[in-house]
Amino acid sequence: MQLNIKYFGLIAEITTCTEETLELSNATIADLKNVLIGKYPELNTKDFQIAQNKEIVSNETLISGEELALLPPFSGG
Amino acid sequence: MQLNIKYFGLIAEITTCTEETLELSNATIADLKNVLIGKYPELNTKDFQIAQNKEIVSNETLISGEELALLPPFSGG
Amino acid sequence: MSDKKPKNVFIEGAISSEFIGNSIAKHQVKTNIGAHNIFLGQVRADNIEGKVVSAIDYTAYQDMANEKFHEIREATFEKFNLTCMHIYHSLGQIKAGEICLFVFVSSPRRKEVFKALEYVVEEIKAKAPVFGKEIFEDETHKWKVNT
Amino acid sequence: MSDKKPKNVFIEGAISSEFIGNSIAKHQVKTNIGAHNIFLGQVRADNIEGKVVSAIDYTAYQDMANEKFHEIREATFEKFNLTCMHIYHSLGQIKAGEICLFVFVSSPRRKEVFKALEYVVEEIKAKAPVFGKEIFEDETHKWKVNT
Repeated sequence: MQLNIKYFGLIAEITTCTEETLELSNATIADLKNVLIGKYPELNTKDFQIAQNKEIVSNETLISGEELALLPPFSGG
Repeated sequence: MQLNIKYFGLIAEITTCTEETLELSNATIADLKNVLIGKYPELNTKDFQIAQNKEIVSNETLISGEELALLPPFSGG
Repeated sequence: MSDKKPKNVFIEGAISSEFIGNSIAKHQVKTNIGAHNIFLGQVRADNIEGKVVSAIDYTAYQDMANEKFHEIREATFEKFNLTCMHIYHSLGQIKAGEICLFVFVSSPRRKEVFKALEYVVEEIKAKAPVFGKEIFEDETHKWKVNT
Repeated sequence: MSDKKPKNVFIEGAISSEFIGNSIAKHQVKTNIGAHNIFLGQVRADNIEGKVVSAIDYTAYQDMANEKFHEIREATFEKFNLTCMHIYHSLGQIKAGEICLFVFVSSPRRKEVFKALEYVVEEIKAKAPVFGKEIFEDETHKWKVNT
């Protein structure tokens, strides 16, 4: 399954892109994190949350293949 | 002693003036109230506070002869 | 940043949105401010026993009120970490929909402004000798009481 | 008076004092309003380890943020008796002293606006995926974290 992943703020600085696609099947959010930390080891030292379909999800959540995003700590306002 | 008394809002409607002078000696605020209610009986049915020198005072306070004011309930803002 | 002499808080007539906008603009040079909080009191066209309020006519015991506003300012600066504070109150006839009270507090941090603003507004309502006469469309009136 | 579709809360660049003044003016036809409460977030020239912040560059996950702003709006109208509510957030580079967040709530009664405004601002800080990059005078930067 092809995943579309968005990166923001500090996370986008580490990945050096704001969006990319990855191939991953029958995976959970935890699996995705492992793949991404493998690709971008610096992520391991950073705080971030993952949103799927614009909702924050936890490690156990199954990936449904729709919009995913890595979000560093919020600092609006 | 000559007292200078100011009236505001609803109270000034009852007294039909905004300021007047009264002669009263060795008196407390309670004495002043009695004199004023004698002069303007309708005051007896109304809520008001008295300020002396721009501070709210109670019935027992001795009148020092300076600025006195009858204040109906506040409704600023 | 508190000053020691009572200022005149009263403005003749309604407080305009331009006045409020200008007041906000003046704070942009104060780059230690992170949060502003503004309260505006607006005259309501209340329906009271079948009659609609068209305006409130404000009068005040101005000398005492300015002293009370000053005491409120001083107490607020004591209690909260504020950079600045402004209070303006209208006198005279203010139509329904117009603004009659403008309270503006600013601080480096947002937590302070929320607490400070509510404190100031409640103190004004309770302690400032200001009197509002609600004028109805038929030109009768009723003296307002704060609740 | 809540609407069902997410609006776009974002504005490119700083929020001007004229924009805020105009927004206030538009409410003068709503004569059931008695109290407005406005929160403004202003960029601080913080000194961080000897370097001074000259601007914050805001980016956001806009689609998610607009959904979150919408959810916050709906929840606020559920909890408090408000007549209306407006939220605007800046994107892009906002200089120290400029305004980057404008939250505006109005109600017949003052007690409601104080509680509602603080609720909305805290919810925005906690739930809106907006990211501020503090730019120093030497053009280095640091990612901001809300506290």
